[in-house]
Amino acid sequence: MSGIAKVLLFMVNCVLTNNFIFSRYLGNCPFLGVSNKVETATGMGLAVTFVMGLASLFTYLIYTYILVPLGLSYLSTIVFILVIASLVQIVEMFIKKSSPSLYKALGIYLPLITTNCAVLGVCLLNIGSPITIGGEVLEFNLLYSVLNGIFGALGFLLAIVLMAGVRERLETSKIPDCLKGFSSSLIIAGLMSVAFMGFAGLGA
Amino acid sequence: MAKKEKTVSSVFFNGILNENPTLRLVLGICPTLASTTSASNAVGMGLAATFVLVGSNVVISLLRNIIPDKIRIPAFVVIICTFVTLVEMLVKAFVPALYASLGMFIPLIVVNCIILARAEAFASKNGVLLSAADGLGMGAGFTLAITVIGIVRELLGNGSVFGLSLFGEGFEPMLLSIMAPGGFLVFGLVLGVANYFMNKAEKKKTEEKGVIRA
Amino acid sequence: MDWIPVVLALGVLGVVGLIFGILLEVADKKLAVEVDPRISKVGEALGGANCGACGYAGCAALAEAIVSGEAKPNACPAANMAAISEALGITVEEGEKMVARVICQGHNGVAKERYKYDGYTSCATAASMAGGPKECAYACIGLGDCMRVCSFGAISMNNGIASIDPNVCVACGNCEKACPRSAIRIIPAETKVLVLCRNKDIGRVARAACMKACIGCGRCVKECKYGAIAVEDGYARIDPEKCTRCGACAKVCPCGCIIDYSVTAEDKAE
Amino acid sequence: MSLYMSTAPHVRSPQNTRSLMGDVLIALAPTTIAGIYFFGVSAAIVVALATASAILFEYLWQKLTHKTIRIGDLSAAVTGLLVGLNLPPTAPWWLPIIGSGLAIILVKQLFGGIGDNFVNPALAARGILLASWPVRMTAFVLPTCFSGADATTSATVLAGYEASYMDMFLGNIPGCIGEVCKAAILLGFLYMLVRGVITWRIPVTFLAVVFVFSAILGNDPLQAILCGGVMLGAVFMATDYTTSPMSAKGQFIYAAGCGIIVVIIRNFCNYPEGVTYAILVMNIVTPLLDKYVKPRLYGRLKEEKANG
Amino acid sequence: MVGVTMFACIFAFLLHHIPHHIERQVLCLPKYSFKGGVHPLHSQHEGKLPTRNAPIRDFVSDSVVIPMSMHLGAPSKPCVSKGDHVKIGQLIGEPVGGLGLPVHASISGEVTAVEPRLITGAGPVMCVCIQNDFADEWVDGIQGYGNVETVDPALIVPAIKAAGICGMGGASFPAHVKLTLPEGKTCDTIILNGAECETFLTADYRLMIEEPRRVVDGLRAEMRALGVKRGVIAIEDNKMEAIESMRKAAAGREGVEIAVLRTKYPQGGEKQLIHAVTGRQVPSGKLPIEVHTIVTNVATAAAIADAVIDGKPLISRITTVTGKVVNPSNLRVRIGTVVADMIGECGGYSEEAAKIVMGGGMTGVCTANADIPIAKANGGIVVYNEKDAKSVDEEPCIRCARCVQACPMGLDPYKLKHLCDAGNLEGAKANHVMDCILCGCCSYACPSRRWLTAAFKNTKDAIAAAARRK
Repeated sequence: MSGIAKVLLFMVNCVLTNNFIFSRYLGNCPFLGVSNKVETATGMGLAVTFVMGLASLFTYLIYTYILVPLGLSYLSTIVFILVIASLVQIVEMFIKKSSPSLYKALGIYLPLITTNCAVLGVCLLNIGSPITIGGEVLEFNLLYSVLNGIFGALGFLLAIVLMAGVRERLETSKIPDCLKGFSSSLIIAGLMSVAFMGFAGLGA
Repeated sequence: MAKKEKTVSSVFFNGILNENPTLRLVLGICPTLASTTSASNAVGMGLAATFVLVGSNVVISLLRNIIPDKIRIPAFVVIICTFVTLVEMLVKAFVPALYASLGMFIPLIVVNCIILARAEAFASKNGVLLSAADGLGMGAGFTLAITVIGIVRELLGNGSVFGLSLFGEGFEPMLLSIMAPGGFLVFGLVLGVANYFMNKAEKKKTEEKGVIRA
Repeated sequence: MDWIPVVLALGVLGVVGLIFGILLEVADKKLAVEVDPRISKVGEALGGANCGACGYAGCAALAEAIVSGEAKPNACPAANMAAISEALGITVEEGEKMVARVICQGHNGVAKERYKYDGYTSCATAASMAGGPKECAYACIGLGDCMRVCSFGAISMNNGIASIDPNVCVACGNCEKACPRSAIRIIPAETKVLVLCRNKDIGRVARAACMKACIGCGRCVKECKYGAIAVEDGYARIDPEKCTRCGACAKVCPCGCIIDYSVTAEDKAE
Repeated sequence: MSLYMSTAPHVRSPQNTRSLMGDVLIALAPTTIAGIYFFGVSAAIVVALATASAILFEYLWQKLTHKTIRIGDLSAAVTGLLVGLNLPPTAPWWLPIIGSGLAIILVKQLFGGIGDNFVNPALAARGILLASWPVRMTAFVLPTCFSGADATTSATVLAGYEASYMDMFLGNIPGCIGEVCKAAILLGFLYMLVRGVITWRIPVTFLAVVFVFSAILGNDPLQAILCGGVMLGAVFMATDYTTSPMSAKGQFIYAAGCGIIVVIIRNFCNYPEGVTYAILVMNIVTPLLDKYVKPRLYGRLKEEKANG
Repeated sequence: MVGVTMFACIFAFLLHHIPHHIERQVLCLPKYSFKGGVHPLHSQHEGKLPTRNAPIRDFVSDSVVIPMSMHLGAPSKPCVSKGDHVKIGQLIGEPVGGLGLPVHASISGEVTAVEPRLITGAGPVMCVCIQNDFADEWVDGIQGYGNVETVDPALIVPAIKAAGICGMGGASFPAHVKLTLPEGKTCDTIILNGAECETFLTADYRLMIEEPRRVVDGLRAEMRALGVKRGVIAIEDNKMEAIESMRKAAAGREGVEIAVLRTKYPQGGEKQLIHAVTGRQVPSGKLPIEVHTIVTNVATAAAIADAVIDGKPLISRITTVTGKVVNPSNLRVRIGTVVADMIGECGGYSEEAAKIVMGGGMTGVCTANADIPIAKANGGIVVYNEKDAKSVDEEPCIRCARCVQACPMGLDPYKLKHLCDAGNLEGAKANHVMDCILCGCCSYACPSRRWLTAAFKNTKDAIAAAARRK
């Protein structure tokens, strides 16, 4: 299989099959919390995409070139969380300075990303066990780590925007009182997850 | 409303009932979903999280007057992370089966909102004993809630509870329950049932109040 | 014991911590945005129904306005005043407790029906059609426009007219605005004796339209020892300043349109 | 004289919810009869159980939650019948009951009842059943046609069973009760078109896209639309009012999306058939289509066009 | 195989999306139409069968009640008092304000009352009641210009104004205001609306068959007043007799043409008519003059012809009385004739009346009793029995999209309904509720019997009221 085909399959796999929300259980807090309006959901999704791409890059580099040579891989969690927290801060600062309009759109979501377990999750996945793509076992390298971050986040974006669409639509529905809020959102997520099961095996 | 005196037991039971982190505050959704494929996994995750909660609450409570206000969040994260790494090593060494099934969700306890939320909302403002009680209560509440969800999922998806088969050979388990969508659905339904009873209790309370007022 | 890994670990953590510490410190200095912590505290103390009665776009907007001094601290009738006082560090006078009252008793069967309204459930629509479904042009139409705008669930429809639970009502005034007949008034909760009719027609016409209409007979005026009642525009009005809530007028009203809330069940709970 | 007064219009279309659902039931009748003809009494039992339990669940829920009883609008019957038609004839008795329960309670009533479900109840139920009891849900048999012969287990056409186009069209192939007889489904489609229950847009676009896209990927395009549940899905499930887009443009996009996903799942994913999942996924996209793909407003043409 | 299918798909898609004017030229479809719409009572010939062959019959009642507010704009001021004797055509109400219109006595006799009365609106309206002396005396000084082709164009609009003519199709907009071009606007087409797409009504149909010359004269008067070269009389294709009659009458008249429209409701809606005939769309919130077009009703044109040729004010109109009456008819009645009298003239009720609608089934307004008068814009009276009158309770929306497909304005009625019910004026405005023409198509099509149109009217009124307050 050619390299490009493999990369493409990997991307599709990240977005649809191994979707962070629907099959990996990562990033559920913002997924359920910031999904009541399509516009805010899009903003959150884009902010997450940006941070996850960067976080994947930096944590992979730090892990491979600092922690592993020094035999300190058990420090990965603590170092990663520091990297992510600071990255979020720095990104916030950078965007604020370079593009105020973008900051207005994304800024309020950035602090929330620190506790988005999808970000830490993708960093941990990148140093974890290899995955199967197109029938071949694939070790994570720098490229795949960054792609995993970006396309995993795009999968998150897809999920949260779809969720926001459904929730906006259900705003006027007569959901029983005890199910309003998180409860119905979880059931919606469950049914969406059922639908996404159809993509099982895509790209594997 | 008059401020009630906080006692160790009131703080402890507050975590289990009124402010149950999973069923009332709906925090820490990811570990709840990921670890409830079986009742024993849920208990394992609950205990691990409780350990981190108590540990971090105690340390943060001790250090609450030393940590500068501005960098308190990063400081809390580092403290929590230390305990998480400790738990990770312990689980890996002593319960490798649990480590295998929970995988990266043990390191992900770091970003479990419950822990940071309690550090921020309680431990940084209260004494060591109360903070420990709060951590224990919250941890117990979390453990209880996810164990319930775990039991439901395991029962439906495997016909067993804590690995004990309940229904015998003829039972055909509903596999979906222990798959990804099942987590969302069962959690959602359990949450709905909990809300139903809580709403009912609250209504009763206000009605009683009304009677007293009359 | 091999000390090297421990030193290494501490070293790496220390260096990483230091780097990020410095970075964060710089970021903090350069990008200091003061967010007033009082805003969220005030926000929590407000009603939280986003009813919009204060004139601001939701509770969050009002909280900001209160903290900036743009709005009065007691602008929200549903707020916990004590909590706002605490947050702002001042004593906020709790405004006089107001309540919305339906000035009509024209239940089904009491008020005469002009026609059978059979369309869209909306008082405004019904009111625009041939003078409304009840003969009395001042009557509550009873199709629930007020109920639908109430963010607090204080209003229910009871046998053809609205009924407002004074214990739940926060007097936001949304119902008053929604009523096409102006049959809802926001009045002080302390005003207990009320003439529940605004029919300006002469007695004969009013009586024909509704059994509980004020016919302007003036018996209450004579009965009142304090001179608090006068008949103007065809119906009796009670001056709350002079009224002593003795309830004598309510007893003599031939049409039963004066109500003394201090003896009715719903307010007794207070 | 006391007259009624209401707001305009004073003329209402003869179609109401009950008549529309009744028409769908009539349109489903040939399919149901064909299914029972091919698979015998067991199929009849499955379909009857599913329909009856759906109506019962709806009634019980509305009774217990003190809501208006709406089983009279027949929507529960349609849902139940579709659940039944989407099961294999060998399904044990509890499968249709659980399926109808999930469809009515979990998917429909928990979100507020008719009109408020965001995915098709019958399909969501089938999706859940398929994931939960994969073996039961794919235990297909060859048609017996009341011949008295024992049912022979067989794979479906998509999983390798060889059949002629005519057999596929008439339904003489293994599969779910309702999906085998394409002739009956088309008859139902025709009936619904004539009665104005649905428009042609979704079914025709759906099938056309499956046909074309399969051909592009080198599959037999005719077989692609004649085998599996594509036809049943396109005519009866994708056209579900509540979960399909409102505007004509949105409906074209929705149906095309369904078709593409079906072919992708068939060719590249683990499942041999993907109609259920394809329609479910597009159901989820529908709110966004409704939000962003709207009919063109009158009076908002470009200036030059308006004047020309 | 693949090719054939693809071709079929593309063809079907094109067929659906071809702009209508190309459709007309390329596919040689002769009939003009618009997007959306419904076919109410299609199986019953739009409910027009009982009266479509009933010739116009004159009816003069014993008394009339003439409301001072029969037009859009401020009510006129009564200028007679109780006990006065009036003659036909005598001014009894003086115009007030820019959109004001004069009101004339429609019969001769004694004024029995000048008092406010409840009609169909929210509050009472000042009415002048006259008892007929059957002398049929016209007021002095009625003098017309004789011929619409020779009259000085500058005199036409003042004559229309003096005759008190307002739009007689239902909107009751003062005709002279419509025929006065605003500063900087031009007009190249005048469309006469003879579509009569509304259910039950046949008044315009009979007018076009029996008195086509008045209609064409009125159109010519309008065209000459504004110097417009093109006048189009637009008629639906289920009214072949009217089309033939109008063709004959229009033969040889300068610039007058007949356009055949597809039978569909609301083909006679002003905006839909303009789009169907000219392919132009009136921009949102603007008047038809923005696209150089003026639309008037055929009945209005006939009244204009009377005013210009004979100098007669508007004192009578043709009204269809149908539904549950013994003898459904098209009556030429004096303005102010009471509904009960008209129903009596048609033989009374054939079943117990449960609802009386002024106007047609889709847009008419209900009356609380039969004692209210016919106004200038009332084209019909429909009597319903209990079975047809009673509405069904609203059911939940099943999102069947019928309202979206039916809406001739391209709105999302299902969504607007939610917003309107919740009282969300801002949201409704953002979803273009102000573009709604209240045609009733969505409510007609809704299988859940939801009150869509009523909710939109309510919201439009509320938004307009809020704008006025500001």
